[in-house]
Amino acid sequence: MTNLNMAKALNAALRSSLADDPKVLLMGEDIGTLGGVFRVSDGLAKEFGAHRVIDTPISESAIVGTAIGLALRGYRPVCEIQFDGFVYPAFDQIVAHLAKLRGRSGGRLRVPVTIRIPFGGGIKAIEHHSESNEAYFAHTAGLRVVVCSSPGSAYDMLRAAIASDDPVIFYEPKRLYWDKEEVDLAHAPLASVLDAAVVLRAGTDATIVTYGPTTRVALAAANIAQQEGRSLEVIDLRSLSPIDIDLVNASVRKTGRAVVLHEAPTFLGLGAEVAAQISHDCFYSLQAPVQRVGGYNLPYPHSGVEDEYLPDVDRLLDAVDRTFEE
Amino acid sequence: MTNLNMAKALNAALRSSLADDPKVLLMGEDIGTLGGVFRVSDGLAKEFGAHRVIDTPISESAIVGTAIGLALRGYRPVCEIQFDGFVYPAFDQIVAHLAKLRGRSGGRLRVPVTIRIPFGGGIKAIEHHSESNEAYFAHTAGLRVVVCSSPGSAYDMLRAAIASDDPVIFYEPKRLYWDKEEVDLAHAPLASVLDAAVVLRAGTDATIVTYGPTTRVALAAANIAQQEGRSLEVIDLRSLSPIDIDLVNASVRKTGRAVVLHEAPTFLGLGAEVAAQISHDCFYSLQAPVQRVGGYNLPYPHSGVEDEYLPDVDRLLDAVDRTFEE
Amino acid sequence: MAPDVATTTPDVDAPFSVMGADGHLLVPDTTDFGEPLDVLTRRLYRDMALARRFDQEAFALQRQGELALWLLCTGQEAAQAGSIRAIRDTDFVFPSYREHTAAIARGVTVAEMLPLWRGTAQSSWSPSDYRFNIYTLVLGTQMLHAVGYAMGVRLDGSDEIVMVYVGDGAMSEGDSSEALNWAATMQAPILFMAQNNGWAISTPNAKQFKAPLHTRARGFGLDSYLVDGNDALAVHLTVREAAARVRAGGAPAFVEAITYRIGGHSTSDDPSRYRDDAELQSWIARDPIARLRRCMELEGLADDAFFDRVAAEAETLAAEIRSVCVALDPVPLSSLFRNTFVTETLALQREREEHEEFQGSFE
Amino acid sequence: MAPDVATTTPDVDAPFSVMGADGHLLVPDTTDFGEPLDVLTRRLYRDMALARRFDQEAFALQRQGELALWLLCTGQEAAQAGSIRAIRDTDFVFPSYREHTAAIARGVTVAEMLPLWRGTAQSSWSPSDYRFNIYTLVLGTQMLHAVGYAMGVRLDGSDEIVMVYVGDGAMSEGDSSEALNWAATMQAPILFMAQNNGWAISTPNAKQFKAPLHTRARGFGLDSYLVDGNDALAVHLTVREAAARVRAGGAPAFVEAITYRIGGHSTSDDPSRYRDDAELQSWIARDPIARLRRCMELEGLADDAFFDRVAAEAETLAAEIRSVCVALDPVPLSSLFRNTFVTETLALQREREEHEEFQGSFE
Ligand SMILES: Cc1ncc(C[n+]2csc(CCOP(=O)(O)OP(=O)(O)O)c2C)c(N)n1
Ligand SMILES: Cc1ncc(C[n+]2csc(CCOP(=O)(O)OP(=O)(O)O)c2C)c(N)n1
Ligand SMILES: [Mg+2]
Ligand SMILES: [Mg+2]
Repeated sequence: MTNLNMAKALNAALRSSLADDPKVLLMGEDIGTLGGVFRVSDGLAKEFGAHRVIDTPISESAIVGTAIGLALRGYRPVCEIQFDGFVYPAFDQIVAHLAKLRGRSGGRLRVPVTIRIPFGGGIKAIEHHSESNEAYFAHTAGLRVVVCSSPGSAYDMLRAAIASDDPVIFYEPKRLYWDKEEVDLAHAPLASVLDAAVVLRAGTDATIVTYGPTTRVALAAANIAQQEGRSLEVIDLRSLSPIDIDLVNASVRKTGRAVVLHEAPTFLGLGAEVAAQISHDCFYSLQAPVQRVGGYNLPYPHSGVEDEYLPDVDRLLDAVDRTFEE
Repeated sequence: MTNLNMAKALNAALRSSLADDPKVLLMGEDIGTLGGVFRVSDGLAKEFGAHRVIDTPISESAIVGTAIGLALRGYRPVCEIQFDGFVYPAFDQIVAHLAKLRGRSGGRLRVPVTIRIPFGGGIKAIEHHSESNEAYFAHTAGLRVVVCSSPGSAYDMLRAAIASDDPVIFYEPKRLYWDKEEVDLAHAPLASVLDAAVVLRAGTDATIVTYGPTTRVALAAANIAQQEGRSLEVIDLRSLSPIDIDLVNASVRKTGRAVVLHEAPTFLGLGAEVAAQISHDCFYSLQAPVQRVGGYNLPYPHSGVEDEYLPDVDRLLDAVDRTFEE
Repeated sequence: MAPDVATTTPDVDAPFSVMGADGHLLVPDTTDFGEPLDVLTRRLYRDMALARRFDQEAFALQRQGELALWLLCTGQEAAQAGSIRAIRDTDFVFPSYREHTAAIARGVTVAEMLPLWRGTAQSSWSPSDYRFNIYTLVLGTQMLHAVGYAMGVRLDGSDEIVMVYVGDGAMSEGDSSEALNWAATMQAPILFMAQNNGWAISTPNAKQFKAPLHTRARGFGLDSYLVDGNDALAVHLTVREAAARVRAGGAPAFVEAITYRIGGHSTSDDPSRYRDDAELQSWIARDPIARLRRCMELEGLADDAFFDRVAAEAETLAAEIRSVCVALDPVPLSSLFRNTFVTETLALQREREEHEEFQGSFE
Repeated sequence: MAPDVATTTPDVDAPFSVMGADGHLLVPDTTDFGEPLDVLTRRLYRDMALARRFDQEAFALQRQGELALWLLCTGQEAAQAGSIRAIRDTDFVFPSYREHTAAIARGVTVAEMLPLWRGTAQSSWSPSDYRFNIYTLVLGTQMLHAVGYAMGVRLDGSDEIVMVYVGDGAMSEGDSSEALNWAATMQAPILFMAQNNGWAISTPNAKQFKAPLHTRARGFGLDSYLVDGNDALAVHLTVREAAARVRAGGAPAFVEAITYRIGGHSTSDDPSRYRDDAELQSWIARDPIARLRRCMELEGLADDAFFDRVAAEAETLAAEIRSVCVALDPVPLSSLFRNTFVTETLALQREREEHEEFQGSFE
């Protein structure tokens, strides 16, 4: 076990993947010499060479488009999009090509491309640098979309994503980059970590379903609720497409109450799907309407008000309260 | 009143808008000399000149990007994206700029751009020509997203969209282009038609919430259900962002049952939001879980199986039945 | 003193030709075509004649409702045959969507070519079988896939090159420019084969760009060539030369072939709405197949028996096209559930089972 | 005979300069700068000196935690002052995000410039007040907005032109190429002002493109200019000439100014990870402000009193920056609800009211 922050755990996952499989390549803006703006690929260009850790021109569409071509040639590219708000120029290559190529080819082609996206707010960044756009990709058939939430999950999930033969959109919550934890770097890549949600904290009175940056918010809220005598179960979805609804349903059938929490705007955010599925599947177990807590339905604001914009412990607990009202 | 098919009604709306406001411009691929691949802009280049009905190079990002610039200069551009599947190259300009510019500018700038997108399946088209990607834009704060469903609604809504000072994504169901109806071309643009859902058929036993191409499916199903003694209320949402949830809720509180229907894949499709809102707001009125019927969670298939892929009367009625089971 | 100004001068290059309009050779007898001229011209002629017949039959099938759509390559056969035959069979090719001549030359079968257009599948051949990727309908995007593939070729230290087809209209997409820039910057062993057929649906070159395409490519640092696209031999010589330079480690190449889309954009298109009949007629007079045939006859490269044999082969192909086409059934929806991911997800499996059960309830 | 091949030759143009390294004029006395040289150089010097001081103060404020981020334009003042002062005040300008010198020259106030970087708003000036758009952080995208605006100018029959700033790295985005192509094809009255400062964060020109940027622009059909970007007078003459041609109905212009990003990418950047100190030092030696001052002194265009006055003015500005900055409060979230649409939607109104109520519950 090694004590690492999340950025370093991701770095370790990239290093292991590069070492294990000569077909793995990293591509992105400033990922080589600089090691990436968050230093996630720090040292890797030196270790594996500029031909495997490629500093690219500033063209997100080309990063993904050429990664597709490299994948067709037998490579396993891992692309970095520098910030969440800069993935949109690559949108066509992702949704019209990366997501569809396997189906379009009748299963003859595989495109094992991983796209890493540092995402979310809470780091006082300038505009376009704090977005939560996971719902776009989760709505896109043919993509796997996952979000890590700790150094350990980051290591295991990134290893699995790179080893996956399907395209994976891999979200890294920026505000968790500096969180530390003991990580077992001996783990081999395990496909199942890309599918399974995890109960981060067991509870009996209400279920909080969340992922990525807001797992911390949920855990903090659960602590406070505990002191007030309320036992919250916290589920980390990890995979946003597909979602591990069985685990979620089992929890909600037990607790009878659910709140879905994320940073993204609620309107057609992941919470809409989760709430719709829970409301459907647990219709006869729910004691109260499923609540959704998320960013407001606004473009991400200037950082001076982001603490008000982002769902926090207070807003989450308020929503939990609402499931007990009436 | 004039009897027109939907393509001609849209043509009339464009003509009226061009005639009324010299700042209105049309831009798109093949919209001028050819009149558009669906002939929606037929004759308008001749009538208003190539400087107002602009045949553009094939660059969707530039179509939207320059439209933004034209809007900043005081114009009111109406862009055509030739087919649903070709809007993705413009995604960045739409979600990062068009949607956000007003907010980013502190309300100082307005960008009255309308983006027309012929969309959806059912016309035996080749790949990338049958997509329902409305959820991407509906999830994007700062955009209005609307869908017409008949010649009359097409005329009124397109007029209102062009007159709106906000950006509007305007979806035109391709398979309805040739549907005819009496249209009142004397209607002045009315902003409220961009907000309000409409009850297409009143009923008492269950509510079908739908829009665009599947309104016909819903009405056909309601006819059949009627014969079986079941009265379905059919709501045409028309606006997908924002949604007129009050009208929907009023209906569901009355009927106690709801099915949301659209062509797009269900996972994070519009139905997720509508179902989540209904499940929340009508928690104590619902007799059964809200059902969702949509395209399967696959990339749109080859046309030989599209009839199986698209939700039809059978699948809808099956879902209605499920709301009566238990 | 005025500042240094570099005004763009209109490009005055004339496209490179090998045959005159009447088919006579404009180049010396000693020109190296890489193989005997009779062998080469016969191969090219056959490719082109078969493709033309394919087009005619597919067009007819569309009109009879057996195909949903067909995009003709009629008029562009020389640009395609001349190029695909000038690279090695082991060189990987990324077509756009109109490269039927090239596909046939690579051996893609009738049964593999028709499903996309009949709506029975989205693609049917395995790219690795022919080193020829499936068609791409989203304009310009295949340029980036091709550059990526070529980056892989270079990483592998292979002496393959990659060829990618693109149309004049598609060159306006941002992806196309990014591809040119990346190819040059990454030193990718790639040859861009642009078929400038004058039109992008109804949009003529003049509304698509101001400076010629080959000029643009040069501006990105590519080696750039302008060739008469209705002259199969000129295309062949140019691509051979360009491919050799790329293979030898030169800059990526961009070949602009000037040709014409005689057939209109697609079976859904009505080109009379936007183009002159006179223009069409002038290009019909420059038909690349007739031109090559005149050359072969003039130079004694083939006799009537050869042309008769090819004609007969084309008729056989036409019959095959028809019989194969009407027998094509759609790939079932259930296989899409299975093919969307390498391993079907639990969610899709459940959806598929529901779907199959629901479909089954009607049987 | 070999086919016609046009191999790209490396561009050997030297950037146009007006001043030598030591500041002496390289052009004849008779050169027409459009106004007396003392007037022009004093204006440019003042713009540049104020901008430099702005940068220093903002940098300090960031280090003290009063700004979240600052992107310095240090080193690029000549490219910006020389260009913004060479067009008319009525010409609309689209900046990228590092055009502080240009912004100051246009009159944007301190209170309007700082909020974006302090995080108290996303933009604060009204573009119409200064004919200077708000900053755009998504690379290359403003190029298309500018082309669209210029299309509007042309439709209006106005004799304005549009100028848009772009960096060397941003030129790799597909949008940038689409903008060049559209500008040429639409005959838009626009001048692209590219500041090639050698780096895009850690990425040097060599990893960004193969052929020089001005060559690329020429390939799209633009008139293209290469200028010494650390020579305010050379930039000024070049842009003046280019703007006049555009205004007269010429092709759109592309000016590539070779300069250097002395300050690093941003206050978050650590340029020592990727660039040589020797390179930095060589550019510090070519500081555009010192160079212009030497010229002014050599040519007797200003005396010490002038330089002292500007220095004093810069100090006043610095004090203002500090006091304005610390007093800036965030625009409240509630105004975002109101400003997302021209008329707040019912859904947003409800959400805002809930938000306000919830916030109120803590007060
Ligand atoms: C991104 C995108 N936008 C629009 C279209 C619609 N479309 C299909 S073909 C075509 C014209 C293409 O012209 P060109 O590249 O010259 O190829 P050609 O058809 O002449 O072979 C257009 C606009 C598309 N397929 N993809
Ligand atoms: C679409 C997009 N991708 C990536 C970024 C992140 N980014 C910000 S500045 C920058 C470098 C830009 O370099 P250049 O255009 O040369 O401008 P400079 O910073 O040198 O002035 C990058 C990669 C961005 N802002 N937008
Ligand atoms: Mg063409
Ligand atoms: Mg730069």
